[in-house]
Amino acid sequence: MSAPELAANHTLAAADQAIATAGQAVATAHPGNLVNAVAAVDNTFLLIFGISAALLLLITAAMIYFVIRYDRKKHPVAADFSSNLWAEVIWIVLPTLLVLGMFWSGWHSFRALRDAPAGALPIIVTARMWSWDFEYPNGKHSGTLIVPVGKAVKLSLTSKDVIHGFFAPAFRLKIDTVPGMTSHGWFRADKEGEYVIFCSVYCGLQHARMTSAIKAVSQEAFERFLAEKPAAAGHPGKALLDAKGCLGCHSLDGTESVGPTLKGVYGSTGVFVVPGGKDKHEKKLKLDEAGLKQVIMEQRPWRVKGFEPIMPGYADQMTPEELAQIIDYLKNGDEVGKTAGETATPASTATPEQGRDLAEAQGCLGCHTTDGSEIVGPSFKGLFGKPSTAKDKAVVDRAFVEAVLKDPAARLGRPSSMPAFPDLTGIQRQQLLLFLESLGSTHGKAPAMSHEAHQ
Amino acid sequence: MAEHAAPNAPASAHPKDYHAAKMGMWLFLFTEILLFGGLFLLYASYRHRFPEAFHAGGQTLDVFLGGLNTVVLITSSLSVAMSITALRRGELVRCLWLLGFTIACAGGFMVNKTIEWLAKFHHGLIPGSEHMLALPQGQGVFYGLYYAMTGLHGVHVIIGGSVLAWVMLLIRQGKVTAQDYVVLENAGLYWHIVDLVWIYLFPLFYLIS
Amino acid sequence: MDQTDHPAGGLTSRPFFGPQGSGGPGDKGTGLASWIFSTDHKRIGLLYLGVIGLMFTTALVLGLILRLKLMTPGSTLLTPQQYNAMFTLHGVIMVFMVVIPSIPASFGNIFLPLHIGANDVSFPRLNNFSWWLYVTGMVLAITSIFTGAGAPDTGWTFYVPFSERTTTNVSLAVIAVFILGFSSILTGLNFITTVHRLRTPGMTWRKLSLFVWSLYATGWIQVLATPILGITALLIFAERVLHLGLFDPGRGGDPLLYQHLFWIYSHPAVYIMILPAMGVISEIIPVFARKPIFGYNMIAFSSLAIAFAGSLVWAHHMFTSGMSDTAVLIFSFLTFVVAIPSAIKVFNWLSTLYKGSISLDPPLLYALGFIFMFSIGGLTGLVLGAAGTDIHVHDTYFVVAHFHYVIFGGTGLGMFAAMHYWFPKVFGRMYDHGRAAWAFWLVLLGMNVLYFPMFIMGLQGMPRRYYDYLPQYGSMQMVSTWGSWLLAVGLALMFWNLYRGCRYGPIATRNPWGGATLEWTLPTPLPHEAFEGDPKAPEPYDFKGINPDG
Amino acid sequence: MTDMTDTKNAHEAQHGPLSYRFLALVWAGLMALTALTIAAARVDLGFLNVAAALGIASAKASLVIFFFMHLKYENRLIKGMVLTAFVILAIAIGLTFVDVGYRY
Ligand code: HEA
Ligand code: HEA
Ligand code: HEC
Ligand code: CUA
Ligand SMILES: [Cu+2]
Repeated sequence: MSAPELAANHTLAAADQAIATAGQAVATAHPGNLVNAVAAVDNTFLLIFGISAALLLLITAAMIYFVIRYDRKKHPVAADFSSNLWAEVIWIVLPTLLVLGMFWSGWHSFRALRDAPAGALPIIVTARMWSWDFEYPNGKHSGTLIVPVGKAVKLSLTSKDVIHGFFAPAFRLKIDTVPGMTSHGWFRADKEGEYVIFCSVYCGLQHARMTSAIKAVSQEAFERFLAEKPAAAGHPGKALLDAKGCLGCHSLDGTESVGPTLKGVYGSTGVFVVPGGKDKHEKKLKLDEAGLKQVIMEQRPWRVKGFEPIMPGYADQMTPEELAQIIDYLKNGDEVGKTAGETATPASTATPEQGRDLAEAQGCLGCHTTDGSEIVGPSFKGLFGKPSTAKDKAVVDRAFVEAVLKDPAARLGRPSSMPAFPDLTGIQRQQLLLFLESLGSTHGKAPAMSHEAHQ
Repeated sequence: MAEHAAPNAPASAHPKDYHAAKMGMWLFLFTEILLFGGLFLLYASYRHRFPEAFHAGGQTLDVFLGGLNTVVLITSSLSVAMSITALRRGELVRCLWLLGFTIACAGGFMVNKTIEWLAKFHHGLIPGSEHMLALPQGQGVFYGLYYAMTGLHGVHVIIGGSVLAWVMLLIRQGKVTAQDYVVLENAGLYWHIVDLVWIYLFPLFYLIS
Repeated sequence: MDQTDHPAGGLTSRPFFGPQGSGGPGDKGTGLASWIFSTDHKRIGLLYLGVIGLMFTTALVLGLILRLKLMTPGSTLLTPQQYNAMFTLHGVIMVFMVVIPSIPASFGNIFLPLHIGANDVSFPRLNNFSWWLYVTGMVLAITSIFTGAGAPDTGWTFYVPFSERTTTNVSLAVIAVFILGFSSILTGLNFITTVHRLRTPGMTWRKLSLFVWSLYATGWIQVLATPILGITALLIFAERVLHLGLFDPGRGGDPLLYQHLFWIYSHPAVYIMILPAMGVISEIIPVFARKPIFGYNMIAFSSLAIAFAGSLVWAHHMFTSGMSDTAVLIFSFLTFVVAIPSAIKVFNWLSTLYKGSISLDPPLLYALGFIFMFSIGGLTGLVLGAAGTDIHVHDTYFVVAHFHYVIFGGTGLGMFAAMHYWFPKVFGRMYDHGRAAWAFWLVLLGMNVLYFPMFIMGLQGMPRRYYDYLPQYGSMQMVSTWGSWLLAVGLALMFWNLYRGCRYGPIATRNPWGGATLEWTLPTPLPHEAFEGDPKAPEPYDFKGINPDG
Repeated sequence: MTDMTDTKNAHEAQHGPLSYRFLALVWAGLMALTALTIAAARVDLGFLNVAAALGIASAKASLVIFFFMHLKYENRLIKGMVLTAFVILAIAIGLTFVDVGYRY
């Protein structure tokens, strides 16, 4: 966003606050803005649900009672009255008072969700089909939102293409990301842990898969994370493909999804369609350095044959260095990795710490915890040695994990919401396994029942 | 609310109920007003957002052509109104002439409009074109609205003209007469709405800048 | 059919679905043409009932398939694209082709003129034309599934910029929506004029049945709000085809303005859906309690109040959209204001039951089901109207649950209630009461098992329009799917029972329920020309001296 | 409300056709207002320019509605309906500005 735009936004936000005096009053009633937005929202829920339940009970009970009590057989002649001033006044006034209370409570909690405390950590959120990008004050980017625990975080959200919605249920926070506009929201994670992020606004094919996680970590861990150079593991170009959202549409394993696969794309010849009514024709382009640069960076009207024109131009979001790294990756692949899987890589080159970062970057920790608690999948803690949730109840070992990573549904013998990670390099798999092993192993304990529950 | 009741139409046929026909037409006109209303809503919002761009855009429109079209439409409104008087007085020939004149005005309006649009196209202001894309923020929206609103209005001019032509035919066939003129009246109402919309479009696009 | 061979006896004229003339030259017979070009409001009502029923069944099956897919997480049964297209079609068909026309176009067409003592609507030919528009829109919408680059996949809300970008056949679908809107406008226009012009002498405004009042209020929403839908649909079309760029953020366009336009129509539209159903309930309850409706004035007035205030709350669908906080304040407040007239109606219905003489026949069962389901749906609407809580549950299954409760539990049950109430008058036969009650309980149970878990999932954060979900929602999704099967059984039983009744049921009498409105003074089934001369305006809720036949 | 004045007297006794002369006068008024609005646009009145243009347009619209469209001679019911339609449109635009006006 340009500077003047930013300034305009600020003045408007200020004007808005001034106008919404009602809300201001509430906010100032809590000096230092220690409002706990989640609690405020939950209180409103309780209030409305409480009143509603009482009313529903009353209405239903009355209905049933009347039908039984005044059954035609017992009560052949109906009373003859058709109005009663007092009764009618009561059920105009009473609901009015009730709804006004609900309105006020709702507005109060809304303000709590809106008014970010001063000094909140600013983070820029960019949504795009179908992944999230989080930018920290020092310019670092990531695909999961890492925040320090106990500190308020202020989000400025926008979108590259269509409208998406940033939804973090744990914080009762939901705000649409609209292209060409910046919206705002804030939250504070009071406990360390992982919290899911959904995309709430329908945005096309992979809307349901546009999930990520908020990870609340200690202040120190957060600073360490900020200081870290990106892509500690693997080829930097590959990390970039993830960070820039390419992998939201392109695979690396030869399968076609929204866009063509990037496997072997370097050096191939792309067939493109140049639109333009009657002048529509095809053109071929060799996808070498120059070709790829054009295809990736330009907002081009000509499109790969057979695909939809949805790929954005990246000129304004990618530096030449980043592009060079991506092209290098597409050209050479992860040489180390390619061989590593088969010929035993010296385990010494992989460390559990790297594995942890990887698990985070790949989103594993969005579904699996390290503390024994369960969010989506079984916890990683003490995973090794446990009977698995697979159909055959195999005990978790290295081979099992590798198989699951390759194709969860196949190995588990049932549909799974876990995505496959077929393109992890050998060294990355080593790192992950080391990390998992570092979390200890369980022997002979009861199997985790989570998945059976809803089979 | 009225405490006395509606006169009921005789049960058998469906006799013409003058008031019902009129009321129905007015209700229909409301829908036209609100159809354009949606665009006026957009206009107001965008104008509020991009005052400069709307200013700049407005200056590229030709007040003379717009003004001319205003005169044409107002005059055609007059001739329709007169044609009703003529019909009710039984002056059939005059009525037909007046209607013919109105339709000619509709044609003139469209010719004028076409000239204006073609000139815009000539300047590269074609919806969806590179040139439009390159315009400063807000101006693209201005021209988008210009095309949408004058375009929709143009469609209404064509419909209105056709309806009047059809009514002329009915008058010739004696199906619309000095006693039974509600069809002409309703067609006239429709034509006036077309004029009414233009009365607002003209200052909003050509004058306020 | 000769009048004498109808055993109901005492028939003075032929049933409207029989041949029209006397076999002479002007006889229109009973052929297809005599139906689809008919200007008889009763025939048009049945025509509507037919096509709406067809669309309803289609969309129900789509809903059933959605549930089947959602039974398990992961990409099963449907590809993501198929799922997206399917909920879009389910929504578009249900909203624009089923619930919006439902009661007004079918039973409204048949009984509004009769309730006011008229023999037809003001513009019978326009009435027939509006049916044709409906059919055109329907055909176009269905064509859009099979032509172009695939079925539309935008959701029934057609939000920009997605709807501008997607390559699926959205352009044709929005044109269909435009035409369907036109059809709805013409129905509303016709009803307003009819109520003003064709009331029988003595039929004052305060003697109008509440059904007529509700249709009158609905008519106004149809006339004043639907054009905005029209322009919205045209704009999407123009954006896609002509690239005007009115909503394109790249050129300064504002996608939120699209949402404003869309909801300026589509919120009032939910009252187009519910008001006629409320009218039906206001008819049924007094008849089966044999007691004058309680608070006539308040109910009639609250219909107008809902119609008016309902036009002022549209942006409560946009609390998270990024619109200004001031707008959130005002629209949240106004939303709560609209809840009050609905509350008034519910309490008045209850008071009508109080000290009545109640006979729990199928129509009343469905009506009470309506009150129960609508209360749940409406009360959860309050959760959505409160700004803070809406932020959490917006675009989650909570909303999906809310609107299925109000639409299906409300309008749907209202429609079923109307079907069971007027069935004998329209078809001249009676369905099996026991089976109707069984079907009712199955439907009620099915609906609740189907939709209640959605509230819980929504509170837990399950977003809507997801073809896949996290396993933690698995058990609720599973229960919900079971519910859909229960419901399917219930509905199938209900439809089958009505079908049986229509073919083989016992011949119905003139006034089987003891209703006091004018249609019950007419022969059963209804004759072509209802009234000879102007009937005397009755007191619609005065049951003295009126007893159920038999 | 007098929506139900008897059909007969409603449309017969109401009024005869408007005279050509009168219509021409209305037309002259419209032309004059058109000239006025063009002239007003040439002077820079700042914010008043918008107000003037819309004010004059509304005056013209009233002339068309009341005389050309005979609204003046319709019963109160129709007048009320027309008012309702315009009020609803005004409310829709006005309420949209609760958002638009405070957002940008
Ligand atoms: C028949 C259709 C219908 C009806 C009648 C209603 C009725 C109401 N609706 Fe609903 N609504 C929809 C159909 C309907 N809705 C649909 C389809 C959507 C989703 C659109 C989409 O996004 O796809 C939606 C979404 C929706 C939202 C947006 C949610 C979101 O996306 O975040 C909101 C927010 O305010 C809302 C509120 C309400 C309210 C307050 C009422 C009120 O009118 C309810 C009033 C009723 C009662 C209050 C209950 C009865 C009264 C009593 C039991 C007495 C006691 C009452 C009191 C004390 C108040 N609805
Ligand atoms: C009238 C309105 C209406 C009705 C009745 C229904 C009925 C149903 N709906 Fe519908 N639904 C909507 C309107 C409606 N829906 C709308 C507007 C949306 C939003 C779309 C969007 O997001 O854009 C939606 C979205 C929606 C979703 C959310 C999709 C998502 O967000 O991912 C789901 C998911 O479960 C769903 C399911 C169902 C089910 C299971 C039924 C069940 O009630 C259906 C049960 C099916 C049967 C019971 C079949 C019965 C069979 C027969 C009756 C055959 C017998 C016939 C004869 C003998 C003639 N609907
Ligand atoms: C929103 C989805 C999306 C994202 C995000 C995306 N792409 Fe694409 N990409 C596509 C689609 C669809 C195509 C095919 C149509 C086209 O040419 O635009 C494509 C085509 C390509 C091609 C041409 C492939 C060929 O076989 O000819 C390359 C190379 C490519 N993308 C690389 C990238 C890179 C690198 C990134 C990230 C920096 C990226 N894409 C991000 C959707 C996407
Ligand atoms: Cu992104 Cu839904
Ligand atoms: Cu709403």
